[in-house]
Order: sequence, then structure tokens, then C-alpha cells
Amino acid sequence: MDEPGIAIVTRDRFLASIEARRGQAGAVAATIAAAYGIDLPSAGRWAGGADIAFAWAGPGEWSAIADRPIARDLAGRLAGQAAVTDQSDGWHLTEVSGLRVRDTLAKMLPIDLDPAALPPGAVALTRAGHIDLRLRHLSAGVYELAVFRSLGADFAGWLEASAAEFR
Amino acid sequence: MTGRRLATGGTIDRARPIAFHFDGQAYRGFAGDTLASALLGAGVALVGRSFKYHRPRGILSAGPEEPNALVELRDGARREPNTRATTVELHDGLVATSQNRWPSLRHDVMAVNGLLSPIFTAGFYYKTFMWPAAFWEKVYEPLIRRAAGLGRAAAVADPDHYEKATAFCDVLVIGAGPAGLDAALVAARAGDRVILAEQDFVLGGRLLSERGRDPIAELGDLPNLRVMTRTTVTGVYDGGTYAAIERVADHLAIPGQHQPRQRLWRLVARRAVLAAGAIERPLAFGDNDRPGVMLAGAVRTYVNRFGVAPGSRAVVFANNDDGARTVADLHAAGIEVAALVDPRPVPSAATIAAAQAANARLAAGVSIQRARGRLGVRDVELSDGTTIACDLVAMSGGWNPTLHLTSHLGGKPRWDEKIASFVPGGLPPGMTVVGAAAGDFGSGYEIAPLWRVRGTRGKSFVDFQNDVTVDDVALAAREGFRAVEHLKRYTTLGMATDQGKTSNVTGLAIMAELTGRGIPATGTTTFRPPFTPAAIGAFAGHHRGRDFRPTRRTPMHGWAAEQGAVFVETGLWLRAQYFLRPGESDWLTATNREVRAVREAVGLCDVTTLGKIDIQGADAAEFLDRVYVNGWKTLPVGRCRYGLMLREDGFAFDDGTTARLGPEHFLMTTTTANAGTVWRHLEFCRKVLWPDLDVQMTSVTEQWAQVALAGPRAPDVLARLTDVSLPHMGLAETTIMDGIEARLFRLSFSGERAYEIAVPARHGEALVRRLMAEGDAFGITPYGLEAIGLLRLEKGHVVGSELNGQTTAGDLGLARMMSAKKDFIGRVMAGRPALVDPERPVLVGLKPREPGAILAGGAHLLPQGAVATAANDQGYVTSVGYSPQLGSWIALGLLARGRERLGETVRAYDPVRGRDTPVEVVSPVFYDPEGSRLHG
Amino acid sequence: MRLTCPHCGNRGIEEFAYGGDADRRRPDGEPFGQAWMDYVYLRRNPAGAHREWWYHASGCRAWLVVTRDTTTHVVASVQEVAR
Amino acid sequence: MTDRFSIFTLLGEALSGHRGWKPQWRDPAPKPHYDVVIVGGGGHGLATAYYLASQHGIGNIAVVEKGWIGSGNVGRNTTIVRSNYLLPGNIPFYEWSLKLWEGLEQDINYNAMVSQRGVLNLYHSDGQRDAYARRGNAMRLHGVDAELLDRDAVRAKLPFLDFDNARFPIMGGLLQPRGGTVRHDAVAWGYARAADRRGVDILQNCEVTGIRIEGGRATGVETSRGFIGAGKIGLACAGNSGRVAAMAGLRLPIESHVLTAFVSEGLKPLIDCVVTFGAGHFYISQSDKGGLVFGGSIDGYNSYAQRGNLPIIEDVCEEGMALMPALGRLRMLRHWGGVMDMSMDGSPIIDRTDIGGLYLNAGWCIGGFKATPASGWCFAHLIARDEPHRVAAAYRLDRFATGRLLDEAGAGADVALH
Repeated sequence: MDEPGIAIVTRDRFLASIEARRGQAGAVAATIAAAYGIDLPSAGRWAGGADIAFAWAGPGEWSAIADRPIARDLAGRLAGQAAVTDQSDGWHLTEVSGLRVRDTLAKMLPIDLDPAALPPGAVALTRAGHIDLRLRHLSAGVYELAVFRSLGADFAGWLEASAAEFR
Repeated sequence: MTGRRLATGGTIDRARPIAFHFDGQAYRGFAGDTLASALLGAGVALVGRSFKYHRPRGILSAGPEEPNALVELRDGARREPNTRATTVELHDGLVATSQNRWPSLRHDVMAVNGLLSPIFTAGFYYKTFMWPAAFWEKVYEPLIRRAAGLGRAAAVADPDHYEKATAFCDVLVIGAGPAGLDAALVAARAGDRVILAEQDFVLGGRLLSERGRDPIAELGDLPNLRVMTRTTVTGVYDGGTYAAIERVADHLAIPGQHQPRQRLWRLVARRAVLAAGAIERPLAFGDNDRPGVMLAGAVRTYVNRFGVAPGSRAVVFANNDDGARTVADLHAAGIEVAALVDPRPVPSAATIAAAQAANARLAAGVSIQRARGRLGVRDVELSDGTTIACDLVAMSGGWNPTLHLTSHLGGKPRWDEKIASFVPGGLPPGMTVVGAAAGDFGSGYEIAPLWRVRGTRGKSFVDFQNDVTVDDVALAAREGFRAVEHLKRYTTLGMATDQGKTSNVTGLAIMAELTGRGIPATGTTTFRPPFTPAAIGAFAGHHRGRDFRPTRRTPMHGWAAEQGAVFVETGLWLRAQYFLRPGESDWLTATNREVRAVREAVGLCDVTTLGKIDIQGADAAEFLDRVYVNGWKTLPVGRCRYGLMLREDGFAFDDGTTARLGPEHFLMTTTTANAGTVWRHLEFCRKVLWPDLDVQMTSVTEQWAQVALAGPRAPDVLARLTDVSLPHMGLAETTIMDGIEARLFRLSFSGERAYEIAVPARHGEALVRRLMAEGDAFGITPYGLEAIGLLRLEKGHVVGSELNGQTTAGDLGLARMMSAKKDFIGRVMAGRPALVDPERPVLVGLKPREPGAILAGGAHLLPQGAVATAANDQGYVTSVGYSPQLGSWIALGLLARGRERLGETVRAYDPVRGRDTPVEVVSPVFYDPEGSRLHG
Repeated sequence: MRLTCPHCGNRGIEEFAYGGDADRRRPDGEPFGQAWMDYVYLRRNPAGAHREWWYHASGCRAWLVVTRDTTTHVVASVQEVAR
Repeated sequence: MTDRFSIFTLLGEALSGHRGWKPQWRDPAPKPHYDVVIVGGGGHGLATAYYLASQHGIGNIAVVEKGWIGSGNVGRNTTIVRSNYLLPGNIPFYEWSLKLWEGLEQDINYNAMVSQRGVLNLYHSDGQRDAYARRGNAMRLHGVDAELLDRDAVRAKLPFLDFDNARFPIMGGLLQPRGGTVRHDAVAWGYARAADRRGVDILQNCEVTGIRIEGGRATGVETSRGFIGAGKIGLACAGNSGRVAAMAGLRLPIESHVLTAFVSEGLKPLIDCVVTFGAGHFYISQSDKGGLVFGGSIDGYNSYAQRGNLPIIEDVCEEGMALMPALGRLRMLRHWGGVMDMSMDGSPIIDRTDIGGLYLNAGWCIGGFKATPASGWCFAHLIARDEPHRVAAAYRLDRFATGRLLDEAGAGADVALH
């Protein structure tokens, strides 16, 4: 079958935010590497896989994205090193892909989506119109978009409208 | 004039005729036509009426500079006034109507203005219409307003939709004429990401208009070159940002399904190449606005690109070699050229040759004095006294580089004597200019400036659309409006929809001539975005109607809707205002029922929207001490405390309860309205003011759904879910409903026993459904914002209408919260004399003297018996509500020395609602002042 | 206008919130006086180079010190506030 | 030669080819010394000079202007006049200004097209309604006209607003019928002409480069046309107040910000009053020429560049569409920026400075145009008599130290929120 112009799928993941305590970013990285075998990514990147991944979320901050509850485990391991909060219910996650995915996203996001500028493995913290948004480029042409839960329905409507001409 | 279609030539597709209507009359054009070329091809010369004198006007140009041929395009809700016929792509079913005329284009009664033109000079209205004074708004202004304006707005919602999009490139090339095509190819072949934007619907620019020029260069299929036709770059902004409007569906009668009408592009470019070409200048001679008088370059465009003869017998009038080219092209197309009028005493060799070849009279050292004929040119009078019959005048006063975009960031164009034009001066960072836009008109370009023909009769128009004449410029000079901006503003030169594209330089040059100052000393031309007028809808894009701003919904939204909730906008959130039960039709009935339920049984409401900030770190308590007026280090784990924040200027900012989850872990709540502002403030405090503190902050507003359970039976309902029991202001982290993580708080804003239960947001709906089921036996009732407001009002708790940014902690009766033992944001400035002035209005309760009297927020408080003047204004009503318990309207207000005036009667004076109500000053706590119900 | 965030790269100002004159210093612990007036109310407000705070509100949430010319909007430098 | 404007002189000139009109103001050479030098040939400066001459009998006055008169905000604003203020420190001043507008044409013999077509502030929530009621009642207590309209009344007046599909529904509005618009450029020209006729020297292309201070007293201004001595100096150069005050070593509670204004193509009459959108900052009216004149909020960063950026331009258009969805197909013709003196409480300053003979008129934020007549009147009063005028008594510089602020918006010292 031909690749569709645009494909939109809602995802349910378990999320947690991690913010290193003052001067503890190195320790946090060491703990994560030891526990999950993942090097905490630098600015604008994410690392890991479908089971568990860590996305950069600002200086000294990361989001964990996992297929199982993760916050309690992280909080235990990072006690004294980082503030961990469960965010599994705070975000609305959408995965978008398809031949026209970048044409669709260009209507919503003010960032350069060219793979040279935003390759797979990249994270962008940005905004879509009046909605703050976190984008992960999962694999070539497949993007995960995260917006606050309360805005999920509104965002989905706009995404659908933007994609309609490519359906 | 008798325009007609030529048998051959041009880029139109004669095999594809297109039907359209102008002023109700059916015509035919061809694919590839503009509305203007189709009208000319159909022999229509009279297209519009001018702004002030309602003079008959035809088509002057063949591009976006057109001042005359403005029409109302389409009809009904899609009517687009002031649309330039020269840029409208002809499409099947196109409907256009002439404007600014009544009853018809040929017979316009407002043309009487032309007779009054000796009075209607530049600036005449500043000198008159002052007597009698009252007549301005009633008589003169309505007349002027009706006469002015051009087209008519549809005045109903635009049915089409719009989009905005962003694109990035290394090189943005603006204009796909010869220079732009070249630049785009060079950059793309070098591997740059290139966007080529062209306002026309085909590439080629001037190449399309000139006979014998190479066909359009083959751009090939370069993946890094994006070609955007029908796309006008309208503005240059900082940081390499360009705005462009793509007319996605304007060449269709109605946009296709899911197709936007237009799209605003924000183009972010490291470099830009401006290749926008040049715009030809008219010549100022008598009655130079008659239909049939056209720019010479436009005449060539109509002949060569559109295969249209704009007339059958032409006179060409040019002060540069455009004249020769025009003569040659007309002749080649089989159009008779009666004369080539060249004001240069010694025309160039090319000019002489062209005239000879075309068998045209060469009138050298001569000018056209005047064009004659009312609805179309009949003949022209020359300065040598001869008259030549013609139906077409092709004029060229030289060319102005299209440098508009170079001045959007403040660049000042520079006068170039050689081409008698302004050329780009200072450029926006990253921009280069090439081709005609840079003043490169080719090696053979020679011009002898001619700004106005002297000794003419009739009106010599400089700005065609705004009817500004040479005499108007002279009048401005006489009256001291000599600065170029004064000239523009006094005469309105260059202020019309064409923004002076054909008139600014000429007007400026005439002013320079009149004042003897020379052009550079007179001023320069500056341009503002957009380059051509741009649809406002495109700049709004998707964000209109209900999508103007995003809508935030809580996890319990669907449940609330089921329960009959009427929602209200609170910031971006939708919250239940009240719940209508079957048989209820008004908010007060519903609210009274909800309030009674809380006071007598138990109520449930959704408080998810409160801002929730998770604060951790070794210095978390210290941080709270610095941002709140009260102290936090002593708050035990497992307890909550009410906190008040000030702004740094000492006024009250926000309030809420903050809970201590652990020794180094707090959960702060903010008001719904201020959640974002407080967040940013706290980020500033921790990252800029005190980066040494170990504090981590995360918003958990979205993570937790939160429900308040209030009323005497609240403990009974809660007991069905958990056996945890809490002290007042206590908190517990536990699980409920088969293992759902939950946070329980015992908090009350209603004065009743009350709890708040937070669960992860996905469980929010399940929680309310469970609570409703468990509470059924106790009469549980959902309540909304109206009831919340009333319940807190009865207890004297302040909210947004009291925390309005103008009140101090002292005003609100919260001064005692301000710790004297520590520094905190706002402490110092809160001590300024006016903030501690004992005369300040302070929070009081207010109750009408007469039961049943209605109070309203915003009423002012005056002493009883005092006259209603500002001197007696002592405060105002901040919040009101109807208390079903007290059977009365009650209010909070701010009253000067209010705390000393309990029992006094004051006037709640509300003239904008026609009310004036005696009210008693009472304690702000109306209900259960002892707080017995809280602990009962 | 665009700012190059040291973490996120070149972004449009719609992602940022303005914080004003970055040469102000809060006189922590001092009593009311000129220093407080300077901090809360008085501004250098130069026509030319201006050091100013910006918050990358829709991005990484870093507070930045931007040096920008107020007459041309040309940005000379962007740095994170020293942590 | 024709001087006084009347229907007879106009007709007379019409019959003689308008050859008799003379310059509306002279172009004199600077004198070495004036009793008063006003820095800034904008509306406020020219009005100040006119009222100094007409109300206080001071004849030897110069207005120095770095460019052409009216080149600042008086020629860049959206032409709205109103006195619908909330605070007792503001209402009497703006009401006095409106009264001066009402008599302006007869006073200065110049038709500035004062058009009292009404200013309507829409509200979209109960809280906003009550805030407007508070304001309207405050106005009424000061003898100012104000009416609270409900939704139906607004709809009857402006049926093309979005009443059916709005994100923030319109619930009603506060109307000041006497508010309206004035032809902005004509205000500068009219005051200039009237001041010139009373002997005021208007010195264009005369940029102040320094303020000479001797013994704690200002004695004159250095300019691009040489030193000009002055008995008193009044600064009326909003937008550039910080820059000019710095020449005298003053630091002000002011930031300069850019505000963008817009005009559409000319249209037949559509909107017959001034409307403001309560769910944003958008406002719109229609000029007598037919253009829709509109704007929104400031860009929100320090700027002297007289131009704004796309996010605010988009924002203004979004708000415009939200209010009035018929705007979609109408076209923006031009947008431009003005530099605003944003004061730290959102209200102006008309006061002496610590330097003898140096007076300050500044901090007009986004609302200086409507204040032009009263600002000139009160500044003239202050300069002539060395005491504040009654209606401008609250506009003291020391209010920031005392806390007697005039913060209509309750936004605190954050200019982006005013």
C-alpha cells in the first residue's frame, strides 16, 4: 500500500519529569546510565527506545517516556539527586507520519523541520500557535507531539484541519 | 478606446475561453488572462471612478501598482472591495463590479465633485466645515464619509478559511523575472536551500511582457529549490523573517474542500535576493487620467503577454527609450502609432529609428499638454499646438526600482541622478538587490527627467487614486507642507491602496522643483509593509471564531456536560458555571439550589483548573519564604497553609494553599487566572534572583484532576472512599478506588467541612462518578463557579475581583500575614506611605438595607445623604451574590476606613445600571463567623 | 525578530517572554531607598545596546541575557543567566 | 494673502487658483534666547507652546523639533479620543482634554475633524462587566458620560461583530458617547499654525543634542542649529523622553516600546464608532477617508525602531477576526510603529524636575494622543506658574517613591501588562 499523506495516532505513555538538583546533573546521568543503560541526552536530543526513552526538557531537565509506570522507580533511584514528578496524565501524545507530515506540521510549528536541521533523535521544545508543544523526531518522518492534556482535543482538531488537504 | 484581442501572440490559451461578468454584463476572456487584460480584450476601457472627483478611470498599469482599475470582486459574503483588476487571475464564473459610483459607472452623479474641484483642493477640509460647530458630526462628516471610501465591505463573516505556515531557507529570492530566475538558479545549483517567491501566477516577470526576450529559463527539478507562485512577499521583519501571502485559491471561484483561500508564510531566510523589478512612472500632463492613457510598459504587456490591443491608434509619450520599444511593439502587433512624443530636444537614435519604422510622427522636444475625451481618450493636444487623434496614450516617465522591501527595516533609498530614480540605500541584514530593483535598467537606458508638463489645462494627476494633482503639490508647497511626509499627509499623496507606487517619486520631485531644493534635500521615499494590501484573514489563519484561542477542558468536562453544566470561559479554560436541572431555566435558581446543597448536605465541584506547582529541593521552604508574605519553614509535613504573594511593588498578586508533602517537597496552588503569570514569576525568582537556591519546579496542573467535596455530609461521602481522616488543613497521600493514587486535602473556602481529592487526570471522571454514586444517599449535588463564588463570598474570602492588582494585603485584611521576620518579594515597597495610608479603602461586607434589593459589582460607595460627586466617592463593590441562607443579596467592597464603619449605612451608587441602594457596612464574613461548621 | 537560544537554537520571539533591563539588581535585604527605586521603577532605556532578560517560555524555560540594539533590533549576543 | 480660515476665504481662494494661501507656520531662524524652549514639535509640545502664548501671555517661545513637526506619535496614532478612565487622578485630566477637543476647532480656527462618534469597550465576562461598571460609575461621579450596554444593545449597534461563534462571547459594553476620533496630523498642524500666529517660533530640523545646566539650572539647549538659550525648558518628546532626559542626567521610570498601528484599504462607511475587544487588546474605528484604523498591544520589548514584528501583527489580526469576522477579506494597507513612553504605572508625568527651569512631560504610554490638549494646557500652566494644574496634580514624579500610583490596569511595574 502507498504511504498515506498523513497518519495521526494517539499514544498513551507513562511519563515523568526529572529536574536535577543544583549541581547534581552528573550524578543523575550516572544513575540513569547505570539503571537503564541510557546516556542522558544533551540539549535538543532524546535517547532510548520504545520501552523507555529520555528526552531533554531544558537545562538540567529531562522527560522519561516509557511503556510502563516509571515515576516511582525513578524517584527512588534519583532521591537526593533530582526532583521527579509523575506526568503520565499531564500530556496528550500524538504520533504523526506520512508523506506530507512536514507540510502539515509547517502549518502549526514555527521551527525548521528539515531533517538536516531536525533529524531523527531530535527534540524540540516549541509552540504550535498558542499551544506549547514538545516534539520528538522518533524515526525518519515519524514525529511524536506532546501537548498539555487539557489542550488535547483542541490540538487534535487543529491538527486534523491542517492535515485535511493531504488526506 | 476600442480594445480588442489580437489574432495571435501572448501566453494566453485561446483554446480555453473563460466566461466572466463585469457590472452585470457577460464577457469572455482566456486562460492566462488577468481581469484587466480580459476587459481590455473585450473592449472595456472604463473600469472605475476616482476617489474624490469621481472621474472616469480606465486601466493604467498591468501590475500591482494599479491605482485606477479597482473593482469589487465576487459577491455576497465573498465580496472583496478594492481589488486590482490587473492582478486578478481570470477564472470561470468570475464576477466583478465597479465601485465608488452611483447609479452607474458611466453616469455617476458624484462626478459633480469634479465641478467643485476648485474648492476640494488638498487640505480644504481643514479650513472649513467649522460653522456652526455642531454641524460637523451631524451634517458634514456623514457626507464626507459617504462620499469617501472606495468599495463596500461584505460586512458578514468571511466564509473562507486561512492558514499560516513557516518555511526556512538559505536564500529567499523575491521575484521571478530575469534577475530573480538567475539568482535562484545560481543559489540552488550551489546547494543552497532556495525559495523563489513570485507574486504572479506564472514565472518570468518582465520577460513575459517584452517581445523577443528569451523564453523563461528552465528551472529544472532541483529538490532544494522551492518555487512559490501566486506568492507576494509583503514585509521584511527582524532576524531574516519575511511575510508572504500565498493566494492558494484566489484563482478559483470558491476554494476547494479543505483548501485555504490564502496562506500566510513566515519565511525565515539567512539571505534574501530582492529581484522585484521596477515600476514605471506616469507623466503629469493635463487630464492624464483619461481611460486610454496607460503606462507604456503596461501597453507592451497587454500586447505581448496577453495578445490584446489596448487601442487602435496610439500616441506614445516618453522621456526615455521605453518610447521606442513601445512604438516598435505596437507596430509589430499591427496597431497604428500616430506619433511618438518625446520631450527630449534630441531623441536617441533608437527613438528616431523606431518612429521611422512604425511610420509614426516623431514629435521631438514636445510634450502632450492635455488628453481630451471624457470616458476615453479622443485626442491629445501637444505643446507645439497640434492635436492628434488617438484612443491610446502610452506614457513613460521612466522607471522606479521596486525597492519597497529594502526600506521596511528603516533603510533609506538613495537618489541616483543617472537613472533619475531612488535606488536601494541601506539594506536589511542579509539582503542583496539585483536587476531592475537595484536600478540596473540595462546599459542603453537614458532618461531626461520630466516631472510635470507646464502650462497645461485640465488636471495633471500625480496620484491617480487619491486625485492628487500637480496643483495640489504646489498648494502644499505654498502652505509650508514641504517635508515629504507633510506633503503626503496634507495632500494624501501616496496614501491610497497603491501606496504611491506610481506617484510618490513624481510628487516628491515636483515638490523639489517647486522649492528649488533638489530631490535628495526634499526627502526620500519610505515604505511600510505590506508591499501590496494583504487580507487580514491570512494573518489570523486558523485562529478565528472558536479557534481564536485554544480551549482547555478538564478531565471531567464530559461528565459536567452530561449533568447539564453551562460552561463559562475562565481564561482558556471552560468551567461549569452552574448545572441546570430539568425544569430550571435560570442561573439563580440553579445556583441557589447548589449553594443550599453545600450548606445543608454535600456538594461536589471540579477545581482542576487551579494552578498546581510541584516545588522540591533543599531550599524549597526558603524559596517559599521569599515569595510568600508568610512563613513556611514551620509548616509540618502533611499540612497545608494559605499563602499570599505580593508583586515586587508591594501590591497583592496571588493567593492559594500550599501543602508540604515532605521536608523538601511542597505542592503550591495558584488561582486559575494567574497560574501562568505566577509560574513565570517563580521561574524568574529562582533562576535570575536567587540561582544559588536549590529549588526544582514542575507544573502538575495537568497531571492531577481535583475535586472539592464540601458540606456537612462531605465526611460521610469521603468515608465511602477511604478511611483516612484528616485534621483541618491536613493532607494525605493515599490510594482510593482500588489502588488509584490520590492526594486528599482538608481545605475549605465555603466554611463547611470540605475536602479536595486529587487523582491522576485520567481517573478524574471515574472519581466524580464514584463520588456522585456514593454521595447520592447524602444528596450530593454538583456545583459550579457561581455557587463557588457565593460560598466564598459568604465567608469573606477574596478572589480576583479583590485581588485586582490595585489592592494591598492591608486592604484585604491580610496585613497580619506579612511576616516581619524575613525578607520577601514586595515587603519593602509595601511599606511606602500611600500603601499603608489609613484612608485607603479596605475590605468590608455590604448588605442592602431593604431585603430584596439587588446589588451589583462596580457600584461605588458614597456616604449616606452625600451628593453623588467624585469628592464623596469612598470605594466600590467588588463582588456580589445572592445568599439563599440570608435571603438577601450580599457583597464585598472596598470602603475608606471601612473597618471603623461597621453598622453604618452607605449608598451603593450604580448609575450605569440605574441603581442607588442603601447598604449596611458589615463584617466581610457573613456566614458562621465563628467557624463552627468547619470543625463541627 | 529571532533569538538564538543557547540550548534550543534560533527561534522566533513568539516563543519568548520579555523580562526587561537585565542590569537591575534586587537589593535583597536592604531597606527602602534609591536602590529599591532603581530596581523596581527606574530604567536606563538606552537607544542602542541594551542588556535585557528574556525567558524562553515556550522552549527550554531558561532565562537569558540578550544584548540587543534597541534602534535596529539586531541581537549581538544571547547567554543564559548565570546559574 | 489669506490667513484666517473661513468659508469666504476658501471660496475666494477657490476662485483665484489658491494663490493667496500663505505658509501655515513660518520657518524662522533660531533666536539666541527664548523665554521658554519646548523640546519636541509633536502634539503635546505644540499645544504647550500655543497655550503658553494664549493662556499665559508668554510671547517669546520656541518649539524645537529634530525632524518635521508631527513626525512622532501625533502622526502615528490611531486617532482615538476619550475620557473613560477609572482613577480619580486620571478622569478629570482626560475629561478636561475632551472638553478642549470639543472646542478646539473654534479655538484654533482649524478643522481637526473632532468626531464624537462614541467609544465602546466590549466586555466578555461578568467580572469584566463589573470592572466596566466600576469605571463607568467613576466617570459618572466625575460628571463624565458613560453607559453600560447589554449584548442586545451592542448587537443592534454593531451587528457584524461575532455574536454567534465567538471563543469569548460578547456580553455587552461600556459606551462613552462623547469619545471618538480626531484627524491626528491636523492637530499638530492646527496647533502649529495657531502658535505661529501668536509669535511662537517653530524650529524644524533642529535636533537637541544637549541640555546646558549651570548652577543646577537649565539655561538652554545645544542643537544641530547651535545653542539656544532658554529661561525655561519643557521636554515634550514622548517616545524619546528617556533619551532626552538622559542629556540632563535624569533617569526615568519609563521604557520605550513599539506599538504597531494598522490601516485597511478605504471602504464605504462600515463602523460608526470606536470599538475595543475585551478579550484582547484590539481596537478599531474607521477614518473619514474610509480606512479601518486598528491596533492591539505593544510588542513588549524596548525599542526605538518605529516598527514591530510579525507575532504582534498576527495577534492583532487574530483578535480582529475574533471580534469581526468580516475583516477576513478586507486588506491591511499599511502597518507602522510608534515609540511609546511606557511609564511604570501606565500613567503620565507632568512635573518639575530636580533641575531648575527644566520641566518634564512624559510617560504617555499608548494613550498620549487623546491627552494632547490637556497635556499642553497643564504643561503650559506648570511652566508658566511653577505649580501643577489642578487636573494634572497626580502626575508627579515622586508618586513612585510615595506609592501614590495611577495604575489603571493594576499591572504593577511591568509595562507589557498596561
